[in-house]
Amino acid sequence: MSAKTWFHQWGSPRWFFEKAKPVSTVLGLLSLVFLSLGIIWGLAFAPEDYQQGNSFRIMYVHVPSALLCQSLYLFMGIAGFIGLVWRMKLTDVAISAAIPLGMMLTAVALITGSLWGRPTWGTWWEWDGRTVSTLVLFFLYFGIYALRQAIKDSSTKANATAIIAMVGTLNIPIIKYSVDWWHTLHQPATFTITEKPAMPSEMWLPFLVMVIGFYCFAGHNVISRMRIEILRRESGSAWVRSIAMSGEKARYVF
Amino acid sequence: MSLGNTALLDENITVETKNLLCFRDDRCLFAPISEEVRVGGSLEVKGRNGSGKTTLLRALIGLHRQTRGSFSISTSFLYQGHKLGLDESMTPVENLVWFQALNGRKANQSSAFRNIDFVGLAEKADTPCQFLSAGQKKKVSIARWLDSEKKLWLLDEPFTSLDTESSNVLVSIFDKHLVNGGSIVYSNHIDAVYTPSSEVRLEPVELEDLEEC
Amino acid sequence: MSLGNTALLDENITVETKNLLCFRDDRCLFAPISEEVRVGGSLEVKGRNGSGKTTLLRALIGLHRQTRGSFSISTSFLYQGHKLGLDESMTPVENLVWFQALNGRKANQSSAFRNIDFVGLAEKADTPCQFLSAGQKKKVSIARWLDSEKKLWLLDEPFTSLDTESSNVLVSIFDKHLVNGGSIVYSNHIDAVYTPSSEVRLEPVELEDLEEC
Amino acid sequence: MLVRREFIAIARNPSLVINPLMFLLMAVTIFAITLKPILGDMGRAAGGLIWVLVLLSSLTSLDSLFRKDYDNGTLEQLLLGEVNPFFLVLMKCFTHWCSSGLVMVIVAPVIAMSLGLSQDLYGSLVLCLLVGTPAISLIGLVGAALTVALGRGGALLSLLILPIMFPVVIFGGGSIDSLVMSGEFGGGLIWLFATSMLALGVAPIATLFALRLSIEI
Amino acid sequence: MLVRREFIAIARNPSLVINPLMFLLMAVTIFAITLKPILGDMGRAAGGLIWVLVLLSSLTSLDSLFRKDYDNGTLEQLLLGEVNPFFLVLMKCFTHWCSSGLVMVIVAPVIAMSLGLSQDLYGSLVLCLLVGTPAISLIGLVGAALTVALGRGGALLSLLILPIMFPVVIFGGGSIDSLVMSGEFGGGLIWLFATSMLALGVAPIATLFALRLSIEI
Amino acid sequence: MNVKRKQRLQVILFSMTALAVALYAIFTAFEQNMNIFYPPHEVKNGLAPVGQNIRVGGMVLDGSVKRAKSDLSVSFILSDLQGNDVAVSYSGILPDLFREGQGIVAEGVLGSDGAFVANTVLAKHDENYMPPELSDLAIAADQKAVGTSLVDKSLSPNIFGD
Ligand code: HEM
Ligand SMILES: Nc1ncnc2c1ncn2[C@@H]1O[C@H](COP(=O)(O)OP(=O)(O)OP(=O)(O)O)[C@@H](O)[C@H]1O
Ligand SMILES: Nc1ncnc2c1ncn2[C@@H]1O[C@H](COP(=O)(O)OP(=O)(O)OP(=O)(O)O)[C@@H](O)[C@H]1O
Ligand SMILES: [Mg+2]
Ligand SMILES: [Mg+2]
Repeated sequence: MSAKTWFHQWGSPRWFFEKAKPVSTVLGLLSLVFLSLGIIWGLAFAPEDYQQGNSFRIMYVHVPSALLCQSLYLFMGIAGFIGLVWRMKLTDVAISAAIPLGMMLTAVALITGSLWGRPTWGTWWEWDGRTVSTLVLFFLYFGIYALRQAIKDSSTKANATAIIAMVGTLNIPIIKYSVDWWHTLHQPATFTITEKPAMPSEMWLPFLVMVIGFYCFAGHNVISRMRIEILRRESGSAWVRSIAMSGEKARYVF
Repeated sequence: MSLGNTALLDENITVETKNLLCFRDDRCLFAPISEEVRVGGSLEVKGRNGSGKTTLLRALIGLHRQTRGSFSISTSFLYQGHKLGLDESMTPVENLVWFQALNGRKANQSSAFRNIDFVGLAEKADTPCQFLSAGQKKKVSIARWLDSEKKLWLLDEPFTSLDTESSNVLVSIFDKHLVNGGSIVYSNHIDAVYTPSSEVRLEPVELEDLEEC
Repeated sequence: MSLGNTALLDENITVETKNLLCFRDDRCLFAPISEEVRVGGSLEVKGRNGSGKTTLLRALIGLHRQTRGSFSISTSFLYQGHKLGLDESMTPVENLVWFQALNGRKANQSSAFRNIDFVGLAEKADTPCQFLSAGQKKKVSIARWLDSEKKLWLLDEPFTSLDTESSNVLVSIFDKHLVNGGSIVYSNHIDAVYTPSSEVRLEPVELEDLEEC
Repeated sequence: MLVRREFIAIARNPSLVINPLMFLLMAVTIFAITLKPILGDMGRAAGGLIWVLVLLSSLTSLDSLFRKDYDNGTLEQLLLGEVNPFFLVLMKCFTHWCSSGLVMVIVAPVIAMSLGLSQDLYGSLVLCLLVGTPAISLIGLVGAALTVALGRGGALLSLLILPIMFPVVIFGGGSIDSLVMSGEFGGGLIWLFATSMLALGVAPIATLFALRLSIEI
Repeated sequence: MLVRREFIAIARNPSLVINPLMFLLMAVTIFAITLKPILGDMGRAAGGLIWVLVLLSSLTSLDSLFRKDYDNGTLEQLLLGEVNPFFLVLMKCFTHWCSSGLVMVIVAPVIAMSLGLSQDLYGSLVLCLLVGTPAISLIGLVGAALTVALGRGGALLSLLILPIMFPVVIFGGGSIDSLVMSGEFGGGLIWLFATSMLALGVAPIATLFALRLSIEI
Repeated sequence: MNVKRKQRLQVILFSMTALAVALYAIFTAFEQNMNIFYPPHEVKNGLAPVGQNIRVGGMVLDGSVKRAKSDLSVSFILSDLQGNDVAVSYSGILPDLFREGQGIVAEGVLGSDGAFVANTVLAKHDENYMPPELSDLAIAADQKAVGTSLVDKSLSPNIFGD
């Protein structure tokens, strides 16, 4: 297959709808395995922290959701860029699937962070660099969400979202830097790609499992909701109608 | 400047559509349109309210993208929609001068005044547009076309709210533009106000017909 | 409700003007108007763009005060100017219901829908007005008059931007209103779209004539 | 019906309330993050901040309040209708207040919390806002009507109107401030109330006058 | 000529400039009154305050920036004209900046005085504002263009752009702060400049896109 | 056709120039130190401004915490465990995690005598996690490194998230 035709496939919702089904299933199963393994391991078997005791276990939810909500925004920005430049319908479907999940995960990061902040920092909320940039991320998500609510026409909606998501994505590193400049309370990175984590393996292994589980879950969630969205948008087209007629709706969708 | 999704072969054709369809919210507005407008020709777009005249004109200049079929425009054009595009706080002369500047010409007060005089608004030339009557505002927008170098005019209901005398002035403006090698596509409801060289009626389309095209 | 600067003697007369003059910036717009409209009668106001039709209508309902001469209105009235007075973010039905409430009637969704259906907009009844075409918006404003209890209608260019079919619907609406004991004063540019029981042409007035009155 | 219409609009479209709410939260965040490192305990800044935000959120919507109705001809219909236009003006004022003052009243506890205000003060804070914010909407309405009516001249007149808001904002800020300091309003609250009532007596009539002017031009 | 039109428009509708200006002055007064007693010398707070106020006051005029042009059809003509619409967007941005950023630059010394900033800093303060405020107008333009066709109030607009404007306020406030503390900008000024340039590179294109979107609805 | 292309070229040139300038500015900016955060050795060496609100971060030196009997005042020594100490006094409620050997950030004013009067004390968990039984060993072995890492990392912001 030439590069061009390969690229063109992505313009076809139907192609995606069919090809993505097994991917979504596999991701779903993987996330189930990883998440349950990680939760049990992290909550029951990983040792306590020498300072924080059990409260550090919040990390197993807090950090993956904080990582993921940023990744999802980045994902939206990239999808928006592709959508604007190559005028692809699929990218907006992807964005529309990513927004609620991203917003929810940002909220989870904020809430678990502030739950964690109570025992460690002695306060629910602190105007710290990382907390503020997460809060701003939440505002960014909400802005896009509100914009989409306000627009009726679907192609306008797609383009408007893409524009603001792109501008927002460019801004994220600057937001992070600007707040870090002023406020540093949140701990520095425990996990970096270049160095070995500053925590023993009994602690970080379950954590790694959780992170992978979260990413698999996000992949599964985004893809399956994309597929449903495709069905909704293409409901007038022949191929969707034929699925609806065939009486095999369930098999196709799930 | 050229617009559209196909190239034109014949130099004399300024607008051409082939089986053009326009959609709004996935609804096809009218049966396929295949028309061509030649240099010196005019096309009247007719149809009921909501039949898609405005949409068609906007599709031709690229302001409405949900189309199927092919169309192309080969020259520079001027578009005047339902909204007149006048700044109400500025006078007619100021509006004209601004329009000249916008279209890359040197601002020229005296030609602006001449055009305003031509449509019969000389005495209102320095009154802010918000103090003009409905028809007078329309005339200001007409005055803007007069010394335009654009070859193709796309006008949405140019005759509404004009009185009979002004309609006749507009007809003479049309004729002059066509004689000078221009062409015009315009929508219209009022009968017998102008005789175009061709006309097209936008007819609603049934769902079954839609499947074919 | 009654308006104007003299009382009316004859019960059957709904609008009466005697040597009415309207001024804008101390300039007299038209030669004195002396007309009367009776129950069941209609008056068409004609005249060039800027001759003062809109001003005359607004003077009659007290929205333009620089007048000379006398005029009076003896019944409740409804006015529709160039601007339609629709809330673009609301649907036609919502606009109608709002208009009902504004005029002291009970909100009635079903009659609102019926009126919208009558002017042929049933399928757009729940689309926000900003997504309607120019003529469709006009039709929404027409639908608002339908179940109004106002006896006298003062309409500024009701026929502009309507297609032929809709114009005919409007004509039938006019006729029905007149038969029901209403009366109508309206301005118009388009020839032969409706035959009023009387008409008046606003003629520009010379400076010398102005001195007299 | 006319008032209900406004509420139906809000119910059907919750973003009408949620968006201003989020906006306020965001403004507070910006404020907190810029001033926190300097002020340390920000409770004292609360009074000023809250009233500046009220002022801002009412100014942003003020300009378009009558402009849209004027441009599309709704204003004519409003003033020619059967319903007493005076009440329509009151209603307009009420809806404007709902989208600025009321939203602020709702967010005030959150703001207070994030600025570290003590919890017992929330009630008084809300009371203070409830009493004072109507004056801002009322006075603002006059300015908006004048600008619509008189164009350029109106803008200059609203230059005169805006300073009339001054006392409100200052009493308002002052009373929250003394609330934070001493737990009591001092005389601020009664002054706020007096201003609101004064505005209620004068502003709607003035607005009505200005609106009639605007459609008679 | 095209630029002149914008200034004619401002001259004929001075409320475009007056409202933000009045807002600024009122806001400063209220802050001065409520914060003065606590801080004594408010110099430290000046940086944050000035930037928060610039941001908020430019919001007041942003909503109506394209609204009028959109409603009366001028926007269509602008985008269809011969002049590169990109430059028209830049021009719009310039006039918006003139009516918010520039006004702020002019008023800044007055504000600085009332907040008790030392006089030698005025020059640097003005420089800092000159470098940073364009970013606010540029980013604001994107939001204004995106929301012009939606007929929603200013809340949606602010919701969209405030989080994006965050860094400007922080860098801006920070650099005035370090100016007050140490008489030097630290890296703040260069960061402000970088943000403005980044905005200049991205925002006009985004605005142009958004405007086209708006008239294609 | 030509017009459109020319316009597009203008747009791209303009924006690219702006972006290039922005990039250059960002690289320049990275060279500047803009923190109001000072590690103990800078305070010690007189690099931190006197009489202004700054932050000092470090470890609470073991055995240095002295609490007043009557009120909430407390004083302790903030150190980078490399011989640079700052005496801190504070009055107020300390965070739960405040303990000797813990990393904290204190916000306040440096007096001309070199004493730091804090108005806020924030406990700062460092990036090291370990089970309790390991911690005794690790602290003994690693305390030096831990102290410096805390200080250094908070000094060098990393825009791409750490
Ligand atoms: C509301 C408060 C909080 C918010 C919004 C928040 C936000 C975040 C974010 C956005 C990240 C991801 C950073 C990245 O990009 O890698 C993160 C990571 C992390 N957070 Fe929080 N946080 C909060 C409170 C806390 C607290 C109280 C603790 C415990 C002391 C904590 C411990 C961590 C840890 C261990 C990581 C992983 C660091 C890494 O290796 O990257 N967080 N947090
Ligand atoms: N608000 C105003 N202020 C001052 N003069 C005005 C105003 N509106 C209209 N005029 C002037 O008054 C005259 C009459 O205007 P009017 O709107 O009554 O005309 P009209 O007969 O309705 O015209 P049209 O057919 O164009 O609607 C015109 O010369 C116009 O320029
Ligand atoms: N912005 C819009 N969004 C969605 N639908 C629209 C929009 N504008 C118009 N429509 C719908 O598209 C159809 C065609 O509208 P259009 O404005 O092209 O009609 P038209 O022929 O110009 O009518 P008129 O004679 O009334 O001007 C109408 O049914 C209308 O309701
Ligand atoms: Mg039309
Ligand atoms: Mg008229």
